[in-house]
Amino acid sequence: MARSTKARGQTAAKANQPFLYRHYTPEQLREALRKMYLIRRFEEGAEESYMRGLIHGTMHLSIGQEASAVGICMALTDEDQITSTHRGHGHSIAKGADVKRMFAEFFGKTTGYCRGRGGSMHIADVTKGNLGANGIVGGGIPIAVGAALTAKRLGTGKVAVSFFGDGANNEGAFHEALNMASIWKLPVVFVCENNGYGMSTSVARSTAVPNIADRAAAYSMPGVIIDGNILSKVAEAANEAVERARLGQGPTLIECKTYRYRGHSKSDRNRYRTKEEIEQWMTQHDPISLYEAELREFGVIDEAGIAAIRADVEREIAEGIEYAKASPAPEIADLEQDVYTELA
Amino acid sequence: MARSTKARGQTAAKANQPFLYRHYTPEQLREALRKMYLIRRFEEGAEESYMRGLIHGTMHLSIGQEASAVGICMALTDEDQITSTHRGHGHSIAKGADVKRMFAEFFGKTTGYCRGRGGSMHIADVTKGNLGANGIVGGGIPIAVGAALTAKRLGTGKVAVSFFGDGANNEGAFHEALNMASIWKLPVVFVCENNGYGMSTSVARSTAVPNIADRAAAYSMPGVIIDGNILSKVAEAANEAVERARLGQGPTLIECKTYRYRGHSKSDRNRYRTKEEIEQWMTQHDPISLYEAELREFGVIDEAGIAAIRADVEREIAEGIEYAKASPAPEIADLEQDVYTELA
Amino acid sequence: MNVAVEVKAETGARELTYAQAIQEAMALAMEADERVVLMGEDIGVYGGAFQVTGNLVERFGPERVIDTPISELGGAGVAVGAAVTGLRPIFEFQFSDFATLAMEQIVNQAAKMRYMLGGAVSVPVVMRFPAGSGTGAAAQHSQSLEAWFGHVPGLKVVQPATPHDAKGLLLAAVQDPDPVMIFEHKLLYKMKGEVPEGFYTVPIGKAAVRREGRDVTIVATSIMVQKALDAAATLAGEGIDAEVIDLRTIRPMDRKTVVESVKKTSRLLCVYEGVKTLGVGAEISAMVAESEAFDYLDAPIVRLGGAETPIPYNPDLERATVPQVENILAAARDLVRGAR
Amino acid sequence: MNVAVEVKAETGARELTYAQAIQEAMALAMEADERVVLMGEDIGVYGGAFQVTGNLVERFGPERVIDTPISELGGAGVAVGAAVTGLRPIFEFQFSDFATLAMEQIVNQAAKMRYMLGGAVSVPVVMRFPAGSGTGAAAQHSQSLEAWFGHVPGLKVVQPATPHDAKGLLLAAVQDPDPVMIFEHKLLYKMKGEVPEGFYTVPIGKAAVRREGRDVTIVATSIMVQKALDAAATLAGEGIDAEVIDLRTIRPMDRKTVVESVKKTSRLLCVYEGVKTLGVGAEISAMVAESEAFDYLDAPIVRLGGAETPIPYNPDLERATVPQVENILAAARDLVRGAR
Ligand SMILES: Cc1ncc(C[n+]2csc(CCOP(=O)(O)OP(=O)(O)O)c2C)c(N)n1
Ligand SMILES: Cc1ncc(C[n+]2csc(CCOP(=O)(O)OP(=O)(O)O)c2C)c(N)n1
Ligand SMILES: [Mg+2]
Ligand SMILES: [Mg+2]
Repeated sequence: MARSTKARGQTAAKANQPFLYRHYTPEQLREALRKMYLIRRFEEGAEESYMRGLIHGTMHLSIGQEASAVGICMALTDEDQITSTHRGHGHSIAKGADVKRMFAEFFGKTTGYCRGRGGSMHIADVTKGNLGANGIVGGGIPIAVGAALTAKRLGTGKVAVSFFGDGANNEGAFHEALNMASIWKLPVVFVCENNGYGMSTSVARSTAVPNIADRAAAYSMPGVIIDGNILSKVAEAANEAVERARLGQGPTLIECKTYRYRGHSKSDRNRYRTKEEIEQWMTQHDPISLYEAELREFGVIDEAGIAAIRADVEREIAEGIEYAKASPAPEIADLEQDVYTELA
Repeated sequence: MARSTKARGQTAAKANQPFLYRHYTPEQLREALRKMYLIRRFEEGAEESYMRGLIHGTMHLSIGQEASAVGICMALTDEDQITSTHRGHGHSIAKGADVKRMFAEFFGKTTGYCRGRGGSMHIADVTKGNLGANGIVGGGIPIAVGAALTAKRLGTGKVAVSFFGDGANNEGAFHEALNMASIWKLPVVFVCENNGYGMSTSVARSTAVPNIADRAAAYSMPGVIIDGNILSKVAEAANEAVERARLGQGPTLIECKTYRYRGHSKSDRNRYRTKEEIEQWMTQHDPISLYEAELREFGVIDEAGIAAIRADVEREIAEGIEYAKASPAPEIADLEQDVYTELA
Repeated sequence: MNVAVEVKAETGARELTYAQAIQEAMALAMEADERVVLMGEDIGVYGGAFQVTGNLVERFGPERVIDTPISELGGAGVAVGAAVTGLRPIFEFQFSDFATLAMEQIVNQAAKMRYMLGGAVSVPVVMRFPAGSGTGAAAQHSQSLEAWFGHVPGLKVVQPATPHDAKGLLLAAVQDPDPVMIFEHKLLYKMKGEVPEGFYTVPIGKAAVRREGRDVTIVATSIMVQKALDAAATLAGEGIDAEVIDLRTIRPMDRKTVVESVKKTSRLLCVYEGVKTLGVGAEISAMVAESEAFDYLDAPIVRLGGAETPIPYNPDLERATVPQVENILAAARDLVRGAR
Repeated sequence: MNVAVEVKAETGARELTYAQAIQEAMALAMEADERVVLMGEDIGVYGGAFQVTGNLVERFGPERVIDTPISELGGAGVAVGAAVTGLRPIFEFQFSDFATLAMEQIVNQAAKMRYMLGGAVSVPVVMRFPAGSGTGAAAQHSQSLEAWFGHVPGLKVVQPATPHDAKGLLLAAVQDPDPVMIFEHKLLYKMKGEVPEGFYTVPIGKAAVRREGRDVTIVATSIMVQKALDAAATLAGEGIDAEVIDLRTIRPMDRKTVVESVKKTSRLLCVYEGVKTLGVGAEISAMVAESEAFDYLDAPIVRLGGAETPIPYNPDLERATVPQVENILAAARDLVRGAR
């Protein structure tokens, strides 16, 4: 959702509020909550459909990480572009995708965003600037830099955002891409969603620095570490970095500290972390609960409002699943379609 | 050449001298000078042979960078291992290779270190711990980390050194290798020979930090920047890093600031730098002249000693070239030999 | 010790899965030789993405079962460097698709180092690649890229099709002084089969005739071997006697076994999962077409390979992308009955 | 605009080198479309390792002739991302060997993105690969890896053999909406030939019959085309009338032209520089062996490819590694005279 200019010239009282509440309208703030719910319920719905055999393959759920996806994308317009990861459902929804077409994709249907060719790991919505999830850890990072090169070269004013995990920061692609973005001062924001683990391997066991953002200095760009479960902090950091990018001042590396509740994928037995650790995050530091509490505190929403949003989201999810179920499967005859662009 | 323990308990007068002169015997110091000469004259000899059509292909000369090769290898034993680069003649000689067999290799003869299969870009002498030059920028960095893993795993006490250029620091392999070396605390020293350019591209245009060693922090290892044309500084930094590695304290990144006098390879037209810049380095900051002056100052050598070394080197080079010329060429029938190990 | 022949274990064979067989081979190799180490992503406490390393980290410790960061190029390079200097690493790629990140170290370094150095070193590294489609993981997690590696002198490339061979080829690979690439089909990991206890090797470079027959030679690789055998059983009921060869090694290819078979049957069908064009079947076909078996051929050489498309997500599309038993049946019938 | 036919320029043709022809094509493309940018290592003031970009940076500025750091994976990925979002990058690898560092972006991203996204994007990136041996640069700077790329659906792969085609295929590639890989042989850069002025394209996917003949079909690629023509001239004096086909495109391969030729000549010889096993010739052979031309074949299909070894440094060894005119002569004579 685009930055609201309206939201700027507000009453003096607002001046004491956190950035988020000064910068966005109440509608936008409520919409952010709705998106966080939508992501969570979408993933729960997908998980359930998977259990019931309606979805095959595997999937990587971002439940617990919703604030990062939504907070970052709040700073973006529909024209701005993102590259996402194997854990990309949240980014997709935050960037404006329709859950109907996402479910349809997961169900392998022609109405899906990828016409059933991509599935969860390649979910994309190019019309909303989502260039796609990626099955290759780190694969999307240079691609986002390429999008930023296009923006700079053609003067489109667009900003590119690359989401990636803590594990991805040890890939050569991370290093090469951040270096190029910096020397060419490209309008790109690197967002590391540090959920503590790359699959089973903790940051401490895989990464020679305590914080991923500590590596920003190696590329002469700002490195910002934030609590990725607090939407207002994410949105503030995102706005700053996006503005910097849009002004031609170059890239920023934002590290959102967060946590995934579910296993890495559908085949994870969680042997590398404790139940207590998971419980602790779920009960003490859930991004939706935290945001909801804040919204209540600042009087942006009340119980009824929350209930309405929840009901709305439930309906949207149910409709999405129905739509997916009812959609047609691809024709085998079309198997080789879209390998190449058909020439007129 | 191995560290001399004799050189330690010297007279008190020595205590005020720089590390090099405290740590090494006069013979060792003179041998270092001889090696620097040998490298330079070897490369001049190779260049001349190339011009005369005796050597084909291309070659990358390190003339002007001799202090870095020699200073680093002074801290190593014959058992310690190095990986080198396309610009690897100096490393090879510094690590103890015989110029006879190096010339023979360049001449494509069976008596060469690689039996005529490798040439300049793959010069190696495994018996002296040189695992080889490398045609792939950055290719040797992970290999050195692997050598260090072997050393640690088998408890051999060996240290591995990886030489690479400033250009190589933007390869993903650099990033991945340094990270692994650090998290596993491996006995490896990374030596960046920063000669200001990767082919035609200056560090400023290719690298987002002013010094390569600034990136050491991204791997939680010491980053040491030294004047790579001053042998005593190189040797001191090398000894410290090697000791650290041998004690199990992990890797170090040493950046030697230096300069190459010749073009990148035989096909360089030097359009990316000025004659003045080259002249300046050659006349004001030549590593051999600087070291020679130091040796004289500390009374380690006199004119006659220098002349004797020079004559000795001349003879060795001339003999090397003769040996190479007289050596037999490989048989075509042996073309596919050594692709695989022959099983007994 | 380099065992060139298939050693039959004294002890009787048990049923193991393909994954268990590989794990057993790794454990035996590690017990026998402390230079053997395992490297890869999440091969420690997680047990590997496909549970192939399982609980080996408990038995051998994290110093020998080494979880790497997500750094395929660097990790492969470390394995190469370790191999050259005295370890015997078995490096697991989490999916064979990620080999695309490490081709530099595999192809420019591991494969060529011995040659470039005139024989001064050997590179005894083993790399394991879980490969193939059928898991719904789509285009970037389902490729069969073994043909690339088969094109590279200096590498040896094997594709075990049974639990027995998975163990025996891995043990042969660990003993081999040169780099050996092992392509394991993900759908085979749960396949059960007889696996002798103890140490034995299956020779690299030798194909296996899985079924003798007179009418048509079917050369298959990896998971296609079982499909070919299933097809052959059906064909037998129709009076078509198919010989099924399990190629087992892609490089060096067992020319003799294939050529002799075609001289007998006069017909050749190549079945493989990789993309048809420039896939393994292209080499099998070309090898026969330039051999003395050419004069015995009674029909064109037919290849059944993967479709000319990335692997799609939708399961029906995915299935249609690679050869199935019905495709083998149809091709074999056409070949023998002369429809083409 | 997608020109499917070979447009003959009005203006007369001049002699240009292969490298000049490529440079002219890039200049034309950049003049015509400001979305076209060049990327690569040392392509700016240095003019490219082989002087192919020459002084283009002076004409078009460093914003459009972009020197990248030594970062092949990242650089290729930036080119892919730029292509998806609106630029038309022409990315130069300094040596094709370094593609080993970028296979991930080329194969997992560029080749598959359109498919994985169900047709929602195109990836109009062009990548140029100076390839081949003969320069004394040894094993890591001399490879011919085009077969790998030919195995990848989603890519188009061309190998121009003349200055004319180098220009025309590059212009076709820049206009193509899909990723096109161009393999340029380093020894061809100085080859001179007629090159029309102005804009024209050579269609991707069409082979060219360079010499008509009745006795044997020689399908050659890249630098082998001229060697095949030289051999054909000698063979003509011996009463052997060879047809020489320049394959030009590896993927999609021009099946029809090759098959028709073999139906006429009944003999096929494939000549290519890449390693013989699983090289381009394997596909040519297999394609013919499964085609209707099979029944016309009077002799085995012979492949002359690179030796099964890395490229050695010594020039005599290096020469012996790849097919030479004398090898083509010997093979063609044997084929036609029935020595085999
Ligand atoms: C190049 C590559 N290597 C390995 C994998 C397998 N893999 C998929 S996700 C993952 C962990 C990624 O960790 P992180 O980047 O922290 O993201 P997270 O899963 O925690 O969101 C791994 C190892 C892959 N998909 N791509
Ligand atoms: C992976 C790879 N990319 C590009 C090249 C071509 N190349 C050879 S040397 C070189 C410059 C290397 O610069 P640097 O690392 O600074 O070493 P220097 O030549 O200055 O010693 C380049 C681009 C290569 N050999 N390998
Ligand atoms: Mg993570
Ligand atoms: Mg340099």
